[in-house]
Amino acid sequence: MTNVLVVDDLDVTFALHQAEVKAVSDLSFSLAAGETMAVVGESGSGKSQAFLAIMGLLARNGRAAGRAMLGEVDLIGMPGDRLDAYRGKDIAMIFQDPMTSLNPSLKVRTQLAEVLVRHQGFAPDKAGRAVIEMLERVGIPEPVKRASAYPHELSGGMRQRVMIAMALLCRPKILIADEPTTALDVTVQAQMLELFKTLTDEFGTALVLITHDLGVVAGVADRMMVMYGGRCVETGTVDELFYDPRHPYTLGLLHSTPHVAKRAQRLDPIQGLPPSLERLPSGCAFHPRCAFRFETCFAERPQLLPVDGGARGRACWYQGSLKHEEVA
Amino acid sequence: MLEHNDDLLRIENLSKFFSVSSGLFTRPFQLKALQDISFTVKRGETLGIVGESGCGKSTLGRCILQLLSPDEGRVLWLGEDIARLPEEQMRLRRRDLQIIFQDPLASLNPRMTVGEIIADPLRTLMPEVDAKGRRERVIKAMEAVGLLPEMINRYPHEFSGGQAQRIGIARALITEPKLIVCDEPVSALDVSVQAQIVNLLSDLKQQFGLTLVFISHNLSVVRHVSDRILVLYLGRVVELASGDDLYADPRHPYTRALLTAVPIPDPRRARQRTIDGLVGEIPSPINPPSGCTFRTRCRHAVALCADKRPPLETVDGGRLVACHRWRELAVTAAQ
Amino acid sequence: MLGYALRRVLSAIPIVFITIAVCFFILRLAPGGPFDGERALPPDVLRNLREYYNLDKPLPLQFVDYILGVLRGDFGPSMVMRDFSVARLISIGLPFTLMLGFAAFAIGTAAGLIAGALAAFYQNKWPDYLLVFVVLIPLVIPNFLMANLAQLVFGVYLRWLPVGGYQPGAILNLVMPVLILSMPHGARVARLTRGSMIEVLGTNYVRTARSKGLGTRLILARHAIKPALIPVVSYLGPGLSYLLTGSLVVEQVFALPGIGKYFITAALNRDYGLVLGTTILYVFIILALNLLVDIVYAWLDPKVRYR
Amino acid sequence: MAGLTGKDAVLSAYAEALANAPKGRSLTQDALRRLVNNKAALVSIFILVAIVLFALVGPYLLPWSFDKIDWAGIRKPPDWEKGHYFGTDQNGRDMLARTLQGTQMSLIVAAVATAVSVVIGVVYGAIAGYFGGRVDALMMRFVDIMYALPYILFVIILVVIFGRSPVLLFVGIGFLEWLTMARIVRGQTLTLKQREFIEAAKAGGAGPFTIIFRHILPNLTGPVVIYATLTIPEIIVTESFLSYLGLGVQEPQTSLGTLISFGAPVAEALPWMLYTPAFILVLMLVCLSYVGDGLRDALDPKDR
Repeated sequence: MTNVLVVDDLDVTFALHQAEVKAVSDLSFSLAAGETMAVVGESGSGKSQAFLAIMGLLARNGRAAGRAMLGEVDLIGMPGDRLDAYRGKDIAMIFQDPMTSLNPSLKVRTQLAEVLVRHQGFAPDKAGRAVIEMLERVGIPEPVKRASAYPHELSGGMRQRVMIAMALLCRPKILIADEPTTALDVTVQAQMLELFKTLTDEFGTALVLITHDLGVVAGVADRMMVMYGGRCVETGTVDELFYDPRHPYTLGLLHSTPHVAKRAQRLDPIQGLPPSLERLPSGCAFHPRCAFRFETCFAERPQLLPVDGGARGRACWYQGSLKHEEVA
Repeated sequence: MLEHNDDLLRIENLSKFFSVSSGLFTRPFQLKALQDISFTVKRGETLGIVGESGCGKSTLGRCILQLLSPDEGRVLWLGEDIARLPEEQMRLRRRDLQIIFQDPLASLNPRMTVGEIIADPLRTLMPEVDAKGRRERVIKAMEAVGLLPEMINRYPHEFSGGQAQRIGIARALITEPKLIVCDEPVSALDVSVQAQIVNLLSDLKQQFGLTLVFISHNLSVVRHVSDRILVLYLGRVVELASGDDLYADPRHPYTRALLTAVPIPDPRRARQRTIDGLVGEIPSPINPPSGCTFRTRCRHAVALCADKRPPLETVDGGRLVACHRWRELAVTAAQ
Repeated sequence: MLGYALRRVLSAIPIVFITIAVCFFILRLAPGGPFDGERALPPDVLRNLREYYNLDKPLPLQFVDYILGVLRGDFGPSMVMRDFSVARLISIGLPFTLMLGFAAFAIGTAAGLIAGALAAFYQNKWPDYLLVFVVLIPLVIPNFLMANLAQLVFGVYLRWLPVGGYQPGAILNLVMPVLILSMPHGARVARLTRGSMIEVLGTNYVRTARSKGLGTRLILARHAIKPALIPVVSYLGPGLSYLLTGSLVVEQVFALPGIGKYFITAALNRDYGLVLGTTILYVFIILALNLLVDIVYAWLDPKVRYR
Repeated sequence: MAGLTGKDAVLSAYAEALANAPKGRSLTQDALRRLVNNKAALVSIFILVAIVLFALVGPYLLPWSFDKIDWAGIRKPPDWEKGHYFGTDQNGRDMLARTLQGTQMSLIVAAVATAVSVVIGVVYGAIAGYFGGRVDALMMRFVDIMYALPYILFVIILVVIFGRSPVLLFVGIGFLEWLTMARIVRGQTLTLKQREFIEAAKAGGAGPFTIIFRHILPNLTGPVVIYATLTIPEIIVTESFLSYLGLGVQEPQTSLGTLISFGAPVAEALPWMLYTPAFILVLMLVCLSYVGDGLRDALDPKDR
């Protein structure tokens, strides 16, 4: 299968008033055509910033280094006006908060049609028809009426559908969805995840699903990448990571997530708090919270290395087994 | 009225309306946030309340504590109706009834130190405790929730969300209450911290013999902590059952839909199951559908559902369900 | 939209009425009057004067008479400039003041918008720093002082422009007054535009627009300008009041024949009739323009219309 | 928590020790630290303090008082030997002494009017915000109307009414300046009212007054302080403007505006008569503007 996106040694730094903060370090991964990859992490893990950097959407004080190859072109460091040829066309993004991500003063139709006019050179009336079609496709009832509405006249779920429609108009190779269902109710979330599945299958779009919710990942993704303190700590297929986690953090996340079908007596959470990027611990950033740490973890940072010679990888010094009983 | 000894709190036919006014000269219209809610909370149990946003679950929590006064119905606390109590008398009961909020930082006054925040309910509710006694109690409470007593003179903005939530819990514990309403206590927290707080709450419940009303939109968390679960839809009770019964055998189509929509952190199962997709979204509570309010999203709705509101029926084992067709549907589900 | 505009117009009518009433009664009840000269007037002269100026009737009746007069366009006689009616004095001064005000408003608003947008676009680069500094000057130097300094520099030392006065057609005489008047207004508009533009450029929906690859020009023109204008437009109403203050000063300093000059003279001489007439007129103009601003606002922000 | 048990003694000793526990930094302290780090604001504060001190103490140190006429030194440029450091005016009065007196007047006026407007604004805004509903709608509609009216005309009408009593005049100006404060306080009260810590206080049995004084007002200090620093220059300008027009402070009392209005027509021949008061006025306003900006950044660190 061909890779549509290959990221190499991506670093993202932010200049704060006193210091420089590294939000993402040495991130490398590749995304195959049509696959769904989940990026999982808690707040401050750098999961959103990495993909904002790839899209060239970092805040003013942010800077990205490394490479992100979209086919033959490197997106990192490309000036905004050249990026615009790819953004929205080959690579699109959906954000967490559909309320604020749509322009309140423009009608839905305007905000969608402009994508087609810009990238496909559609005439306005043709773009308008395509917009209605796409709105219908994402399950919006009365699309003609909704197209003439302003965002504040739509419900949260409806707005997120509009966002999806907008992102898929040009049938991009890659769709990045940053916590797309966090602001929504479970029932709407389920509808939305179904929609992602069917549409990305149909259009052959590769989906990057950024989330903190392992439940969302399990139903939708093929592969996943777990991030902690700005680095990827473990990566592999969803089944590998869920049923046989090799990094203590992944294991901790799984044990922290309550399961609706089982009533365990007690959750087994990770101790302590997620680190602040301004004061990352030495060595392995996870060591202060890790039940398996030993001296090396304090001093040296583990590299992301292949596990079992396969496609999965992890960054951890501990070589023993992570069987549940052994957790302190 | 029959009083069970183990009924700590009993809600009877409670309704709450908000008048929504759009301007100075326009006539306000009524939003029915809660209608005809009845249930009991037994001593020592955890009652979970779930529902989608706008179903009135937070309003219900506030009505229990008289932070909002209900428009109709009774709130019986140990057999006494506190819904119409003057505020001075209510104050005497407040030491037994406390609350934990969703947004941990917003629930702490940024101008007060941790010590002052935790001691605040003591000042008004237990004026007999002197300054020294207050301090001791504050320290005990801080230790109970896992905060270092050295943090007593710090201010809230120096804490992370998880720690701030611990401060909020310590404040709720300080008057040694009997019942604590937890209003979405973990939804603003990171997954790993969320689990710590859930565990902390269950430890404290055991340690201090607390009764909890646990409000959340996250069914997995509610399932994890609750003995019984109340499902709300558009301001009405649609189902009430023990946690195990509800999850094993949901009777109301809405509960069933909610349950199938919950994400499962287990890839094989997640891929296998079919989602009983609800059509559309929750209707506006300003103009709710006639009859059964759920009928607009229900796959099993028939003409009767539009005409007549289903009564809340008691079914086997003290479960409650409000659906015209629950019997037929239970049969179909069994097949 | 039309209904909204109509409602706004109707709600403005009682405001005008209340304002007239408040001003009228405050001034009538105020101690002292135009006839408290250095020497006391003989009682019968005073009585005749009071009768002529309609001051002998009970207050409510005076008020009704006054309102009826105003509705006919009659603001009563001036009490100090005996041979002129208030309406006549106003009709002499008003056109000039309006011209001055509108010119300054147009120039200031346009310059402020452009400067503010540029500063926002080059945020934390040299055009931004320069503009932020330049904009500070008219904001901290009160404009009567600015007017005097400008007079001194450009009129007296450099002799580029006339120091003051105005005859019809003497455009050069207007250059300094209009610019001085427009400067603080323009500075405030620039500040607001910069602030709101920066805010809008940082919003999620502008990020969405960027993620669609729309290109800077389209993002600015279609996505950023309209919402960024909202706070600026809502300032334009109060801004008109500031312009009015400015125009009083400018007319005074540059000896221009506007309504402001009459107003100050009237206030100094306790010419109640003229003060009242001018105030009502100003209130009317400002409310009318505010109304216009509100309607523009509703056009910019679709949410407002549904309130 | 079950009742206190045998651990009492240990605990109370511990409590004593903790009375000296490390103090956290409050929001105010954080803000002050940020303000001190802002060099422009810090320098401005020093200059302002110097001006205020000099305006209050200076007149006692000068050889000439502000209304004393030096018959030998009329319309004279600065003369260090005679003690006219900034020259004299047409009547032979010392310009420095007059400028200091004028500064004093401007400062007093600004303080009085700002205090009046803050008090009215906070009370009005807090009432509207706390009670909400129709009371709020009605009260704020009134503010909206007042906003739209030509403020300066009302000031001038006040001048006409109160005649030449500066104190009353500036109480009057204060009465007109409170609108913005009321709006800000009302908005803040509305938001604070919905914050969960207010509900927590209610659940803790706090009554409305406890809530207002213990929980709402302390959280308003930021906006009130910012507002006050922004109002002071505004009132200084209004006062100097009125005095400039001849409607404000009257002879032999003086203010910066009066001095400028006397100095402006003769600025070509006697430049010191304009530049001395103008310089002090602009310096004060520039400093106040930097302090205001500095305070805003310090108290609202959101956009840094």
